[in-house]
Amino acid sequence: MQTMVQESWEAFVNLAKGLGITLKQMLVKPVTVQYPEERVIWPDRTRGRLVMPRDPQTQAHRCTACMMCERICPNGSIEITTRANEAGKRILDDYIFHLERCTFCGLCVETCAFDALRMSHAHEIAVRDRSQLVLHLQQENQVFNDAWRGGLPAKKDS
Amino acid sequence: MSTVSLESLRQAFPQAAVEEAGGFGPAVILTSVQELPAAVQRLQALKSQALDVCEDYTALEEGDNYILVLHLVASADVTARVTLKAPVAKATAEAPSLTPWYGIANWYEREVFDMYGIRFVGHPDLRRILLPEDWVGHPLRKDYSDDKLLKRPGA
Amino acid sequence: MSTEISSIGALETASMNTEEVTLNMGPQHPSTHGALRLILRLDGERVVSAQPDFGYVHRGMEKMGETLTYPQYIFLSDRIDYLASFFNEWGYCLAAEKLGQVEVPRRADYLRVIVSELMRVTSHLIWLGAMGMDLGAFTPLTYTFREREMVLDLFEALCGQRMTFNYMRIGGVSRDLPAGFVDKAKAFLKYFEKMPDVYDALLSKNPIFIARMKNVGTMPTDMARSFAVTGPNLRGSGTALDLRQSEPYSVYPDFKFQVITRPEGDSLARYQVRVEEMRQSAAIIAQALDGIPEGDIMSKVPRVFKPPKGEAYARVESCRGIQGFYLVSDGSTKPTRCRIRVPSFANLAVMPTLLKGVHVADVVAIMGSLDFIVPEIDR
Amino acid sequence: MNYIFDPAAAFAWCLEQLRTLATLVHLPVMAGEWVGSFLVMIGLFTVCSVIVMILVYGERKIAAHMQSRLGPMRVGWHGLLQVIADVIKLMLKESFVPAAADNWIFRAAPYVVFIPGFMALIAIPMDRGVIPAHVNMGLLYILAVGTPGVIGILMAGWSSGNKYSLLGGMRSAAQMISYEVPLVMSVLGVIMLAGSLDLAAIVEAQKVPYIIYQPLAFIIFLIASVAETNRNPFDIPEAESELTAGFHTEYGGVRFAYFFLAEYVNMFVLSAAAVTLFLGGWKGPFLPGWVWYFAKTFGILFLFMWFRWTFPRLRSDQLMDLGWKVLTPLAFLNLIVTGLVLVLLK
Repeated sequence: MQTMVQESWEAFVNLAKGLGITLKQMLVKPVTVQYPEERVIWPDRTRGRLVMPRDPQTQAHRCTACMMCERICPNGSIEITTRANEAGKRILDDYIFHLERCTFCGLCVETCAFDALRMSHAHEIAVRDRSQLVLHLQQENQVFNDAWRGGLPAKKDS
Repeated sequence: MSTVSLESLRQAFPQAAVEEAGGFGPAVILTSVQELPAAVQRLQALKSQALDVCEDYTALEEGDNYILVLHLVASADVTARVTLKAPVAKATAEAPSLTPWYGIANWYEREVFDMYGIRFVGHPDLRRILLPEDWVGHPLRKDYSDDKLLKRPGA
Repeated sequence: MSTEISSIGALETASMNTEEVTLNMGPQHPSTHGALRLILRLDGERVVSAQPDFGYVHRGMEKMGETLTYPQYIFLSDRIDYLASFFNEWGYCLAAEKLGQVEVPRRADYLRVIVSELMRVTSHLIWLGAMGMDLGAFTPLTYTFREREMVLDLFEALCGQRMTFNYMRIGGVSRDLPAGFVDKAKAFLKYFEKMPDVYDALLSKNPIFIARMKNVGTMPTDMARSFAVTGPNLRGSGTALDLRQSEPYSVYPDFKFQVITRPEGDSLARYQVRVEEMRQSAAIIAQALDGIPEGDIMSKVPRVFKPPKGEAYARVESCRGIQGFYLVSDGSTKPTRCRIRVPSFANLAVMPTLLKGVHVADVVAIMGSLDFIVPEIDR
Repeated sequence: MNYIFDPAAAFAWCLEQLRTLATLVHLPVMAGEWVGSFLVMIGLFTVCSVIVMILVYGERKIAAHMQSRLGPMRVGWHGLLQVIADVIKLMLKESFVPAAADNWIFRAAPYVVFIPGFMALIAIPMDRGVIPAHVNMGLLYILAVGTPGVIGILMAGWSSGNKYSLLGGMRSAAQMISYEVPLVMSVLGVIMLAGSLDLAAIVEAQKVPYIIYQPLAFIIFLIASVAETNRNPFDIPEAESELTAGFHTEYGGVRFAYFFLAEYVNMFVLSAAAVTLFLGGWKGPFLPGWVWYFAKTFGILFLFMWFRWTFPRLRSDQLMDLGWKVLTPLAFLNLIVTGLVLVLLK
């Protein structure tokens, strides 16, 4: 009888403790971030969509069409076509990036020996049509700078 | 550290090839598929280190054979481990079921059947487990082909 | 229900026409945690037999392992068990390193331990919240997710992603710690220290919760062994099998921690093991953060990784049990066989046995306490 | 005249105006009364809907803040219009009947669940003299009228043609029948103290709130009413994680809205009953009676919500155990002690 009363009392106390926690939580500011208006700051290394950064002055990209990224990509989301330039050297013709197949693993950036690729912070990349997901990176002539969606993360460790 | 010694295994399996292995346990026991249940029985009877846990049961393909690969562990002594291998001829693709010895063998054998098409004789409920019932073929066989599935885009 | 009532029921069923009902639980059901289908035969509220049906998320991971090169597969291994990505990566890398006899620098090993233990904490947090939700307590879920987000922030700062990290490499890790990581991680640990008390008050000590979990789904040790159950489920049945201690891989011998076991084997025991394990993991992380050695994070690995002919089976203690990778190499850049031994497969295999004769309401309690991830089972 | 402090007078005045209006348009005086009753009903339904809207919004906000979330924030200031948006959405939705359903029972069930709750509401005094319908056996009336709701749930569970619904309906029936007993038993002590079944008289009889004399009965009443309204920790009939949504799995649109309405109206009725029986009804210093009445009722409703967002759910057999093996004997004990004390004091 005594243990029963004691157990019931303990159960009651523990129930009350749980109630106390939820009540206390009501007085604390919620952690919700109201997304489109409020935004979190992405860390430097956040991997968003692939971009080919260009030199702000010369507008030149650094891709030499060595095909390493195409070879390492596990999903085949990179397709590179090449042509010979006037000097007969192989240069980049078209850098086709299939965003719909990309898993943002970042192997292409890691394997690039010429620092020609970066994963930007761009994450709002929904489009209305699948064909818009096939991108030609060498044709994008925006100069990526810090003003553009949180800037371009450094490749090497900060 | 007390693992199953090679000598004791060689004594227990006079006919089977017992080789030292760097991989999983101290030894790989190669036995014929007919003797598989007997081998398992003997391994389970090893004193104090009865290998009674079937940690993994799978198969692989090598030449004309599928090889059943069992990774066995002793429940009393986790360092006691053995890899058990038994080749199954591709032509017959039949093996005795180990369901009486290991509870988990039921599902593992279903998986091997699903992926390699090896039929386990004596299995109570040999159905596909991961793939749909009406799937054609056994995908982990090297000669399995399904253009739609295996073509890597861009590659 | 009491015995008197059920005996009256038995009397009446003699004259009444009763039948068993087949209840199809899933593949879309709130508490099957993914696309798992349970075919339940019910006698009233009692389960007569349960037959899991899965494979809805089968992606052919083992087949893909044969078509991807060793470094390429790591990103995919993240997706085997998406709540324990680091363990999958680690297991795969360990197996590949064994094949190619690659040494891992100590610093890289420390980083691996830190992220993996953090991963264990997040995985257990999700499980804890989901467990509460299965039993009708929705609030703990939001709390545990709040804490998990903090860890994911750490992961994102480290490797740029929140769930599919692609962080480890054969022979090390891809990125060194970012500035401020250690402090942030320590701040999290400090914050996390008092959280288990909150969960205790909401769940562990709540009499309703205890009533729902105690003596439900009791799994004796020999049953667990027969089904090759590993991880917290096995430790809840009284067996102290934890690869981190019984055969330490990587740098685990450096750390002091306890292997938590409970002898009862019921859902409550499995629950308690996991809650305690979170504390132990926090202890390991704290030790590792203090002891990170200087040095490289990658050893010299050829750009084209071609291990010699042979095979390797490597296992890690993931949050759900023993995660094993069995790789067979023929000397080329791709393995000829990539077998993934997933803990959830075995943990689910025991379920039909556990579910015999329990209440429908207990099905979710048992399922929750076994903590399986369906995509991991399906691979 | 201060109608805020004396809504009874306001009520009487309105009725008087209606009578006058009736005579003006050469109708019998009784017609005024009929129109009056009709208007009272419409008014009560409106009050009912408004209360439910407040409750739904309140519950969502309370739940959210207990869970470190914000809850509805988009529609209107801090999501105030969210409920209205939801109601419009529910009304515009197609309300279909599943092919396997028992058509007419399926259609009728939501109303069978809702009407008893609504009917019980009319007998509860909101202020001195403000009772939509003064029934002199009011307590008996609300207990009796509140019960048939379970039939509706059973109908919904049966007719949906869904096994989850059926399980939910069966559980619900078992649960509600079991918890009627302690509920009624706990009220008996109050009746003995007040010596009346008239709710207004019970309130008037409370010099101090009866919770002081009958704390055990109050707790039993509270627990039983949580169970009666099928709310967590006793929400096994609609247990989301096992039975998806129990008896209203197959419902959508307006019919679902009625289930929703019924749940909250029932909650309100039982809270109002608890306030009337144990907390002194409309009585309270300074403020007008109806303010006290609503304040106390919403206080109890907050308790309901607080429980729901804190506790896990019991299993059906444990629920039965609690009802029959704990609450019912305790209620009997309370009854005996109350009786003995009353006899001894006499």
